[in-house]
Amino acid sequence: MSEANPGGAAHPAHVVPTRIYYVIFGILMLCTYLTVQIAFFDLGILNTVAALTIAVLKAALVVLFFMHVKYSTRLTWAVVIGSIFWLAILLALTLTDYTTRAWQTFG
Amino acid sequence: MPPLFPERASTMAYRVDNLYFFLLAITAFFALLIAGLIVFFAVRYRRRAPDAVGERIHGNLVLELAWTGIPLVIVMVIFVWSTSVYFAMAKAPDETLNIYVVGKQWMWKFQHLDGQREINELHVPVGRDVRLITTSEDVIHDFFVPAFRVKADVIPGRYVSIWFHPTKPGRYHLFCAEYCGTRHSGMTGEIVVMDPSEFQAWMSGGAPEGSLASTGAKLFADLACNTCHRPDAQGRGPVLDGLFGRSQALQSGETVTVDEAYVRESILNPAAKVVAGFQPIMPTFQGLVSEEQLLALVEYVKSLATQPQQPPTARPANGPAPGENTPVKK
Amino acid sequence: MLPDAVEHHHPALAHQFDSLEQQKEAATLGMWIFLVTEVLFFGGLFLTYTTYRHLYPDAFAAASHELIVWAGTINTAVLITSSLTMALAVHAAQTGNRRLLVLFLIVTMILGTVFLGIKAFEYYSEWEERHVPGLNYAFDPRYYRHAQIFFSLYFLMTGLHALHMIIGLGIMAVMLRWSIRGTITPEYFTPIEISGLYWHFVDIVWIFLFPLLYLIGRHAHV
Amino acid sequence: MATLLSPPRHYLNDGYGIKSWLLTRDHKRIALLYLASVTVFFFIGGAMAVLIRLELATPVGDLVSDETYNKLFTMHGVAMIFFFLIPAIPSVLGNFLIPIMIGAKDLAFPRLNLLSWYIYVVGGLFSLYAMIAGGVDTGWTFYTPFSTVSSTTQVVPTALGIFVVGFSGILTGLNFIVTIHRMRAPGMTWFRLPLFVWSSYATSLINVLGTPVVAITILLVAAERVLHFGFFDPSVGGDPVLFQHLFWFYSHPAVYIMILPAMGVISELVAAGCRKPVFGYTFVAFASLAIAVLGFLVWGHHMFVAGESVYSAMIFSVLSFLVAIPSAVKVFNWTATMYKGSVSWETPMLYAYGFIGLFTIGGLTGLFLAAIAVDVHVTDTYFIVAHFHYIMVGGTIMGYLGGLHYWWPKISGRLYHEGLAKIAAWIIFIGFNLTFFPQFVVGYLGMPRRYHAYPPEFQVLNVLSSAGASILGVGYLLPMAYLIWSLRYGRIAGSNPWGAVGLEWTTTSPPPTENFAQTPVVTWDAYEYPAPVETHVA
Repeated sequence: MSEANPGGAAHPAHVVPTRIYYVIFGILMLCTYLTVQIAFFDLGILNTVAALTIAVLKAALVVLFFMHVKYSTRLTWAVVIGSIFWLAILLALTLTDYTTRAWQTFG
Repeated sequence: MPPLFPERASTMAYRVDNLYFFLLAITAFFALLIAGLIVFFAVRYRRRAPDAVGERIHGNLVLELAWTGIPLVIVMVIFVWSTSVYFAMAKAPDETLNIYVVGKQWMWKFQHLDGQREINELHVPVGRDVRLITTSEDVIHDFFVPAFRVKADVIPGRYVSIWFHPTKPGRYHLFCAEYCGTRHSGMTGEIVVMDPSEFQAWMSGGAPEGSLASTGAKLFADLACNTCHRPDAQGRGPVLDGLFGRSQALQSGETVTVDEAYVRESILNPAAKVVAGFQPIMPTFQGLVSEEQLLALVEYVKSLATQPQQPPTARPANGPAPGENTPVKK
Repeated sequence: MLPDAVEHHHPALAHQFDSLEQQKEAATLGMWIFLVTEVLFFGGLFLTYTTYRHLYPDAFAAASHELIVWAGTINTAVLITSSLTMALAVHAAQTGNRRLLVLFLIVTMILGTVFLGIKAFEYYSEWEERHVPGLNYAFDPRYYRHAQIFFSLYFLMTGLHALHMIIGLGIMAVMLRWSIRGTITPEYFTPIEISGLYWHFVDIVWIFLFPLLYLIGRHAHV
Repeated sequence: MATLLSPPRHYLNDGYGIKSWLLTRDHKRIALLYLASVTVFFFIGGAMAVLIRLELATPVGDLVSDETYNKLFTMHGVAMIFFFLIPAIPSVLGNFLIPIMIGAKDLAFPRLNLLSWYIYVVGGLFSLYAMIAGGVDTGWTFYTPFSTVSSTTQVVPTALGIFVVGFSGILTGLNFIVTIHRMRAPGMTWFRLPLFVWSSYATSLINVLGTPVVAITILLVAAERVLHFGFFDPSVGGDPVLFQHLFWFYSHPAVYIMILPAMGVISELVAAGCRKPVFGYTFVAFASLAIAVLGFLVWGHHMFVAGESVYSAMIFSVLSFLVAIPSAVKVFNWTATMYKGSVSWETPMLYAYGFIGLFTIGGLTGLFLAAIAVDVHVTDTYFIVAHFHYIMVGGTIMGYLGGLHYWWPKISGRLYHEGLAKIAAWIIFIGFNLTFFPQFVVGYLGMPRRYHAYPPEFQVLNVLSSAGASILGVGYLLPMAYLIWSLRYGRIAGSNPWGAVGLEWTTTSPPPTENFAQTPVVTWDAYEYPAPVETHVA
């Protein structure tokens, strides 16, 4: 945003109707209940997958609606996606070491 | 005149050095090219008038693509070459002379299978593949023999194996290359590479208390391991005879190959990988056995693997296992 | 927005900015970048958790079984509600409804305090059950040492999260004072929005902490 | 120059007394505060380096005990890396120049800027306390389980010092990113930004994304020493290699935090030295960003021998080769800029040409370390010490000194003595090469790092290196001398002594507190020589 527009009609900060907040709140509470119930069934690896998917969904809702990222500038999107990407680098590349440590070498 | 290049005393040394010379050539070429161009341009286009201005050249796409593409190709060539050499380094050959190494704050302890123990000095025969199974008693050390171009961190709580094939008899420096405390620079030693005949003579000097596996057998009895691990499968623990090297199904459904690391982990942390069909009732021996004793037990379990199947004979509950276990080279 | 003349020497406009709009976007971008550092700060702990859970799954399941799951669930609900009230506070600030703004800020702070209360209760009960490494740690001998890593991680992660919650409450107190004093107006509500971003971030960290710490051992037949 | 009725009002005489400095919010004054504190730590680290080189002149450890030697190289590492190399160029030159270069009155958050200096000072005090109270002997890498279980020295105070100074870097990075995004003058589009601003932006990205991870890692080390949690203690089941993953995730990008600002300075110096646009401006700009991003994917090459799995090592090796490409692109573009330029031999440009040559050697020896087979032999030897000193001393410090000389007229309004400066530059160049080139040779011979005593056959190369170190030490004292001398006796500098293009050369030297009489409107491209006439404000 190179041209600072002093005093001009700044683009109005988006006012989110409160109805949306309550809907999101409802979904989040539902997800919490869901993730706790699922945890009591023995689904093996699926338990972790389910818990993480629900957590990611809840986090996404909070970021998009409560933190207004849905109505924000592309720069804010870039910052959010950037932080997720860098966290993924840290986790993924380190796990390449731990998951392949048991593999036998060849050649 | 001081030496300017390290000795080459192992098969790997030649392959590493060839790659090193190739990299040296590339570095020399580009360094001289850039330095030469800078000096030439600085002299040829030196500023002659105080307000002289350079020609307005913004860039050239072809040049940019060239000096992105060419370095990319060069580095990929280096990558493929170095990874192939590395894979040869990483994979120990199957038939090796095994020696156990324990790094301890500021000394190296070596343990031959026939019972000889050495400190800060290791005798090995020339012309044979030697595999060192290393661990540390305290902090991270690093087993580094420049002449063999071999280096590996010695990590507490884990077995790391290093292998080399000495090609030239002589005495070579051994350094600890990972900072490990006050006398880190004193934690050095020597690898003595001898002719096979001399090596046999030196080995037959022998150790008083017999082979490592026999020490392990005594320890196996002293710690009453045999009350649960019995050869006749009536014990509460799995049968250890013929177990080493095989893949074993676990309680949690995975399978694991029984190697030195698995035996060590099952002694120190029995509940981690329980064998299928057995209860995790074995107590931990963490802190009760030293690293050397662990090596002896691991070697004993290995020696059981090549033991002909024992006919089930009634034995007093905690008597020593029958017969002397002669160590057989794996 | 304000006419040009008034805007230029609006009390809240810092000298280095040309307009309130530019100042608001700078402050928001600054907070988002700070949240990136927080994501990576907690990221180091999540990596430690992931690695050790990969290495010692059974010990982690056994240790997680000892945590009080209903306390964790209620805390999650409490934090999500506080996120709602925080969002409503930002909405109230935008629409200039000062009474509602003050009300929602107070409710948010109360919910935050309730969260810390439940957390304190949990810590006390874990201390009673002797699960605190370094103090009075004792556990089933089969997983004694690896469970110690789980409990250390549990106390470190939830402790760091609680510390961020306490800082959040401090920020909310300042926001409450500014709201009552009237510095927050529909033209200048950036501080409230930024505090909201921070609060929602602390809620998101808990959204991941809860399943990863509390729910991995529930069905276990250990 | 018009006769001056009253001395011109500028940021230096815009308030006197301790309070006007210690409570200033002017980015230029904060830059000078940083300049003073960063120089203090440079000479602390430098003194330890001289002691280390003196000790290593003899194979037997006879100057200091091994305990003291271990503390010397640890504190040399900590002081130089965390308190000089990482903050130096961004906090001194970046703080001073970025607002002026983009036409802003100040950084986005001036109070945060002053806070980050105070955080730096607090971090520094922690580390100084640790040095005085007995020192720390874990190496600047704090490898576990030595740092958490075995070491009995001041690990926790040093760890807290590094934890605190990390936040100074984070806040400065945050400030720069927001300023460059939100406060550019009208007409200053992204592709009209000076390349120093691009590289400072990339550095700030790394600062913001990497430093938090080392903060939590250092916190874990301190927590483990105090509370015995057992994260990295093998007897409890912890994995020491996990510490190395967490540590190097930050510490490799940290080496790009150290070199990228110097690259930005060199782009400015080469452009001004040759008075022509930098060859391939967009490629050099995006190379900075590429280094910042790729820099985060390569940390595993520090752990090839540390028990990392073979396949993970292979992945990190190929990524480490890729990260070399953007640096190569930058070097080729700098060299190409000199073609058909009006190449000046003034001191800052000498530092720039020295930088390009030495950085090429430093960068190419990095390829030896990315190649796993050669790295197995050379890691943890003096080959590595030589490699990173070629980048840190041959690169970052050369760039820092070049930048300091180039912008000194703008910072102080005075010109330094050109002859003395040239001599100092040559002494530093020669001393540097004599110190660190022999270390490549003794490194491949197998002399390990951090050794207090070494086999006699390495002595000749070590004596050469120690001789070089004494020349380098003298070389570094000279600039401090004649720069301070120039404050009093140097000739008055005009607003554009080098005839360069850039917003900082359009305002007076030293600039007024609000940088420009009125916010400039930028209509010209980045390095459009000859400098547009109207910018020559007398």
